[in-house]
Amino acid sequence: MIEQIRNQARQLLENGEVDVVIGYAEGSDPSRTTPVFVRKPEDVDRLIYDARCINSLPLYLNKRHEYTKKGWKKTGIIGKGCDIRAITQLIAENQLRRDEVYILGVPCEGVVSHFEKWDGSLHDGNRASKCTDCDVMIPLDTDFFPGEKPEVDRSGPYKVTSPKVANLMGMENDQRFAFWRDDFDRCFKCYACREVCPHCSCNVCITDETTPSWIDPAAHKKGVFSWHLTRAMHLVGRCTGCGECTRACPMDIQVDLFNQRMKEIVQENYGYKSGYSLEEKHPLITYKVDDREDFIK
Amino acid sequence: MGKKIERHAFEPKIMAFVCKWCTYSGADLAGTSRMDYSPNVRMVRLPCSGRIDPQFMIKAFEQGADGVVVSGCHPGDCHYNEGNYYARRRNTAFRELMDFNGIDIERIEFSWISAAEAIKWTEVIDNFTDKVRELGPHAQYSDDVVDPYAEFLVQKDQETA
Amino acid sequence: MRTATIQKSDLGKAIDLLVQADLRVIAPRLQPRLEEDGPDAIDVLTLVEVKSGENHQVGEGLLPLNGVKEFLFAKHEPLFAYEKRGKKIDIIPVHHEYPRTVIVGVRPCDAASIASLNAVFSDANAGFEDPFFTRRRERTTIVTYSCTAPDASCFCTSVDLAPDSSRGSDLHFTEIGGDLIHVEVLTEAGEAIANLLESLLEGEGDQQQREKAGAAVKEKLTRIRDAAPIKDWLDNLDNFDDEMWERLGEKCIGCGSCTFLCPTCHCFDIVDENKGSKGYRVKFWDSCQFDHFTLHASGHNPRDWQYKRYRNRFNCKFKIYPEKFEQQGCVGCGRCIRGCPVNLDITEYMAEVAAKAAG
Amino acid sequence: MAKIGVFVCQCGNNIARTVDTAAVAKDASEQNGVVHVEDYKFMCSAPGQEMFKKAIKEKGLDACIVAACSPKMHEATFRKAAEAAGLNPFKVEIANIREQCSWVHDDKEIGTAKSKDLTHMMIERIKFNRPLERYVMPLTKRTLILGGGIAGIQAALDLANAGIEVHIVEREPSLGGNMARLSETFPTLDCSQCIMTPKMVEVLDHPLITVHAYAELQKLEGFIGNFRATILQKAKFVIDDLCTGCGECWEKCPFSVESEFEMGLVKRPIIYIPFPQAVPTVPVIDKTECPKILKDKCGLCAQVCGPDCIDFTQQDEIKEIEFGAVIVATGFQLMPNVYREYGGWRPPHMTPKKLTKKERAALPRSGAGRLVDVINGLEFERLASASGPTGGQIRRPSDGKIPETVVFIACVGSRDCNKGVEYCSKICCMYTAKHTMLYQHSVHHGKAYVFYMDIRAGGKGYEEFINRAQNEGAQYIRGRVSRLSKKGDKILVKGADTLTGQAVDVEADMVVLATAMVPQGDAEETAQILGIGYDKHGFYSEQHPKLMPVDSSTGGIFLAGTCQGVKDIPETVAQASAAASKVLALFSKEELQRDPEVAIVDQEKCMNCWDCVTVCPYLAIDRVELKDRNGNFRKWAAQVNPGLCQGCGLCNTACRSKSIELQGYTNEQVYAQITAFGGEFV
Repeated sequence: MIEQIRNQARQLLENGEVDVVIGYAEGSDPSRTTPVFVRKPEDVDRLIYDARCINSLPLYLNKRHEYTKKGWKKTGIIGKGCDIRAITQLIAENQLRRDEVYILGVPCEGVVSHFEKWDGSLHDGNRASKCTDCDVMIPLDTDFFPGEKPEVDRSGPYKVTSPKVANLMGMENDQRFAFWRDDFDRCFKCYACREVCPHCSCNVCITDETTPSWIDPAAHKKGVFSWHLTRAMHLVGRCTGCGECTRACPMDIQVDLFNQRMKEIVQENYGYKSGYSLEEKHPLITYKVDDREDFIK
Repeated sequence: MGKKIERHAFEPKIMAFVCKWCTYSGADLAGTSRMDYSPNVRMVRLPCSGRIDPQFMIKAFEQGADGVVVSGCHPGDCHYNEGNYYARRRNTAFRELMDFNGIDIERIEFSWISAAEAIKWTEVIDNFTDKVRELGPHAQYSDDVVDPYAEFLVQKDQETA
Repeated sequence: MRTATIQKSDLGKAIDLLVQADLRVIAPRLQPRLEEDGPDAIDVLTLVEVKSGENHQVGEGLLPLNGVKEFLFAKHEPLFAYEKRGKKIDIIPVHHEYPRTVIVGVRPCDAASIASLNAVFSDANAGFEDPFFTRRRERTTIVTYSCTAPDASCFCTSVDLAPDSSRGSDLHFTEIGGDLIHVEVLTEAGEAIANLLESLLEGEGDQQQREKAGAAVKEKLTRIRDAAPIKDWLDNLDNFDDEMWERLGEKCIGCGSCTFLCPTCHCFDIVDENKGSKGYRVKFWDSCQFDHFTLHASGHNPRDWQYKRYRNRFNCKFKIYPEKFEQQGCVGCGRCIRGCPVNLDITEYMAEVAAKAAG
Repeated sequence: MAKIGVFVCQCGNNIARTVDTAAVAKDASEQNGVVHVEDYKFMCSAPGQEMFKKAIKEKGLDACIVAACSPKMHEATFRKAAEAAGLNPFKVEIANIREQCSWVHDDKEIGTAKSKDLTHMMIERIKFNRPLERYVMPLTKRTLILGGGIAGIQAALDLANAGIEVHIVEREPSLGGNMARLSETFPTLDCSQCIMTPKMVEVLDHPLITVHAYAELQKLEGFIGNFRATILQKAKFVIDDLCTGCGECWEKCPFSVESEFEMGLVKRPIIYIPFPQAVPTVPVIDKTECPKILKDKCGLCAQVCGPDCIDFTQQDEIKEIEFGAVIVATGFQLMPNVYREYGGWRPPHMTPKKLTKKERAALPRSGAGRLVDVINGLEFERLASASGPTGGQIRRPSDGKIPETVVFIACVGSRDCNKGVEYCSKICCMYTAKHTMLYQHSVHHGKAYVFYMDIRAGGKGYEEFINRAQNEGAQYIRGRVSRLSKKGDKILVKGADTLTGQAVDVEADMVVLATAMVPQGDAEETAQILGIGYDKHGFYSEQHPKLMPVDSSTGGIFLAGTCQGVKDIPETVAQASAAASKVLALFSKEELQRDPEVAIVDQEKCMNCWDCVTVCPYLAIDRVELKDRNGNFRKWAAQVNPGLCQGCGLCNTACRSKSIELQGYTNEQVYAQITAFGGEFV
């Protein structure tokens, strides 16, 4: 499979159809992989693909990041199904044009949840929970796909696959608050969760604003809570569930649980799944007259 | 003019974000009709419930509010046609988010109050104040980490003493 | 000063003794992942305040996520409060507490980092003293615990340290086989702690055995780089625009994890948290990896690309630090390697520079 | 440093009774930035306002808080006073300590504490109030009216008589619209043509009205006061200025096609005027049918034309005209295709011809049959009209026989969730009653049956009219018709009388359906050209159902007549006049002043996700390209058109990067207000 991808990438680079191919390469130690920018046809052999390829590469297509400054006209990118959903969402949010990107889709069998858990193979103990009920293992929108692309039924609802979400919802309010308080105690506001997110595309993040400072910049309790609530709120209906925020968190706070819960809410109330359509607008900027209002007096 | 308001040991601080066309006018009508309601509420007048940003509510809680009221025109009555529909969606999401965070969503009250519903306004405020009074102070933001600000106030008192 | 031994099984009792002596005891705590939380959850090892020696994890695991940095150089620190009334502005000092603290189970790299921080915040040579840091440092005792099982990301030997270095420690524990721990008292503060533990200490430690144990662990390190030629290479200004900076650094996403995790990174920002006419001025951690770190008011940014920001970090560790403080800025703990979401590896830079320096 | 003045009003005893105003003023004077306080009995009185102005001038205040009654009462008063004293009016805020404090609380301690707090919040807020200037925009005092039916005509005459230049765009060759088709109108039975024609002529002769007949609106750009319309003038192949309307050409034209105006009941020539009273009386050539244009054969009309005004080389013409306001009066149609549901078939012509194979195939299948004599209301109007195909004699379409029995069916397609539309078509009860009368006036021995669901006759003289119809012999049967079928040369109407619970069969010579009124077939496309909202049926949405019934969702575009919802003629005329008066109000100033409390964009921060564009109910946000100094594309950004923005702030909330701000309610202002909250609660 990877040979076909490499050949296609080589061809694209030789034809000058793309300026660069973003993919995965072996990392600095055997359990890790690293994003790689392949610019020369002879370098395509560095490209690899296996269950260690966790990173969500569309991050590099986000305008906030620097690819546009490099003058790349067209970027080839190797994408797992979930990453391609992120690309779709980026295009839908006008952060990218479809003709600026050449998508090399890969058939995916799931990835490990953390590099540390890689023991040579992928199994239930280390497969990321986002992969357990994935309907885009055969990706949706690709320009190249090795082999035949089978038809997949993607009409099903979004399911929250992290057991932690259900576990938290089963708790009392206070316990849930205590859980988050303990986790957030560790937060030192490095904003890795923001930087690693393919959908955080603001030129100036709300938390970097000083007038007014909606989010206190210091890492005290108020500052941390309001940051995480705001981040989750800004991603309602937009998050495509790569889980990178949790993986990137240097203090191992599971911030993507918020996003998963919100995806569940959005699916339940508005039937919306992000990253499947270029046209559909996310649920906070649309409405139906008969939306849920059971909580309103 | 009515009852003498009974004061309790704990009086909740309630912040209200309201639309100027419906709820604010409804509250004005309560005044013109000399209705009596709980004095614990402070209002921020906004053009539309659709202008109410979740950020406002987060900040209000940080600022020591024990409860937050969000209110606008009834569906279909929005001065801007659709602002309250967006408000409804945004608040659905925000409440669920707060709930998942373990923050007590009983402390956020969302209501539709028209410019004619002065009685409803007084009822919403009175009932909500009672509810929050029963829930007690919103301590989730300051229970274990000392609020440096509160600390400084204490110190100031000592200085003056 | 003096040496002794202690039984490993007595560490819990040791912590209890310290707690009983009204000390704030910071020790590693492991929060193991729960099976029912699914495969995404992972074990979390952090340094936290403990109230008893029960189920202690001193000497267990490798490195806690947080270094000792945050106990000396707080994540956020209110400097003072203010209130504007009429035309007057009142400045009100904020009350800080500086409890006597002992941090137990610190790894040698973290302990060494304190020396680096000290150089910035309280070294007389620097001409400036951070009162918060200095007072905390004075009241904090570091009890180091030598490493037994370094992992693939550890590279302390490449920066003149070792799994059993004592730099920055007050009291040093090293496992010397069996249930026995070699105790080395290094400072007076360490002596004070040792006195508290007197009932658990026995005889004199065997220095040879300790060195042997240390050397054995050193063997296990796999990531070995040559840091010696780096400074000279960096001093050559031509290399400032070397192609390797962009090649290696272009994948960096500027998340700042490395700087926040780094036990020696010490940059901070100061803002006024303004609430109406009152508020307080607060100091908190910042990172050179953020684009607005060097953003000028004019809109110009001298470090306009992410790779330049990482170049700064590398220069800070291996050029600026040695120049200013005559010590290495990196302690080889490997946190930045483990924590990097895109596998940007500082040792790759080290290797590349060494290779370039060698021609 | 701000120089804020705080003016606490006692409102006689209204505020002072439960609020210690002196304490509030003293507390305010200690606040940061406050340099002047007043505590006065009646701030809104003339001396109070003088005091206010004097303080602004003498103390050089740059912002003022008036702690008094609701801003709804006196915000405008104090802002005006501030303006007179040289202070920007948007640097004045009201702290509402009467309606929301003194009047609702009894306890003086509580009232005072709350008033202090409300005043604090405003003091902090006003530090971030920016001085705003009203937007002044040019105003083109010319109105575009879309549609030349009764609504368009009425609005045009009202405006033109008030001295406003008007352009009417009508897509048919003549003005008149649907009303020109009607025979007589309820409830007075006056002749529609007789009241319509003089108005049409008046429009044509009015020096301030330009009629673009046989033209369509292609594009509308711009915003209130400054629209730019692109009008497509379809080629008439007849030179307007030369034509005398003598009629030689259309009388000589050897070809004919179905007449649209006559609902296909008769044919018309290919060079034609839609109906004899057409205004303007200039014929047009139907280029889709004319053999001269299609195949260069014939050309007879050009030969007979005296003034030589036929020009076969004429091309469609594009006109660009600027307008300040638009009135949309595009009218309605009757629900098409409803015949089929009732087994009817629309005849191509009065006299049935032999059907082609194709036409036969298009017929409804068995049972329903070819019920030529099932017609709709407008067709009946033509049959009853003195100027119609039968000269006012009611004859059925199939064989021209005078029908002895006519069944009228009400609610065809309306109030029908399954096959039609949910709403009540409102005018059908009345026109069906009128039809029974017209029929019985024409055919004295004829029998009229009406199948109805309910009679809805809410209007002046309407109920009386229904009674009159019933008294004149129309038999009303409450019930639905289940089936129409052919029986000999008659139509068997199977229905039910739900009042007696019996089945009713009527053998009718003709059936008239009271078909529902629906929007024009292209109503939605028109709405998109105009940029206005419409409901699920295609009726244009008014800005507010109660308070702004003639404003569309877009500023400067007004609605008149049935394009907005079902209406009868008086209502249509009333709305047309209302729309005209709205335009007059808009045009009463020399230039357009817009409230500055609109959104503005920080274009550098904007990350062009266009969420604001999606949520804006007024289409007030444009996507613009930013260029660098050399004119090269730099980035996209949103831009608010202050002419369209109504200041709702939805964009503000939708914007994650907070790069769009509603002036007057900025994030800074609200933030200051929130952070000032939290004083002592007694």
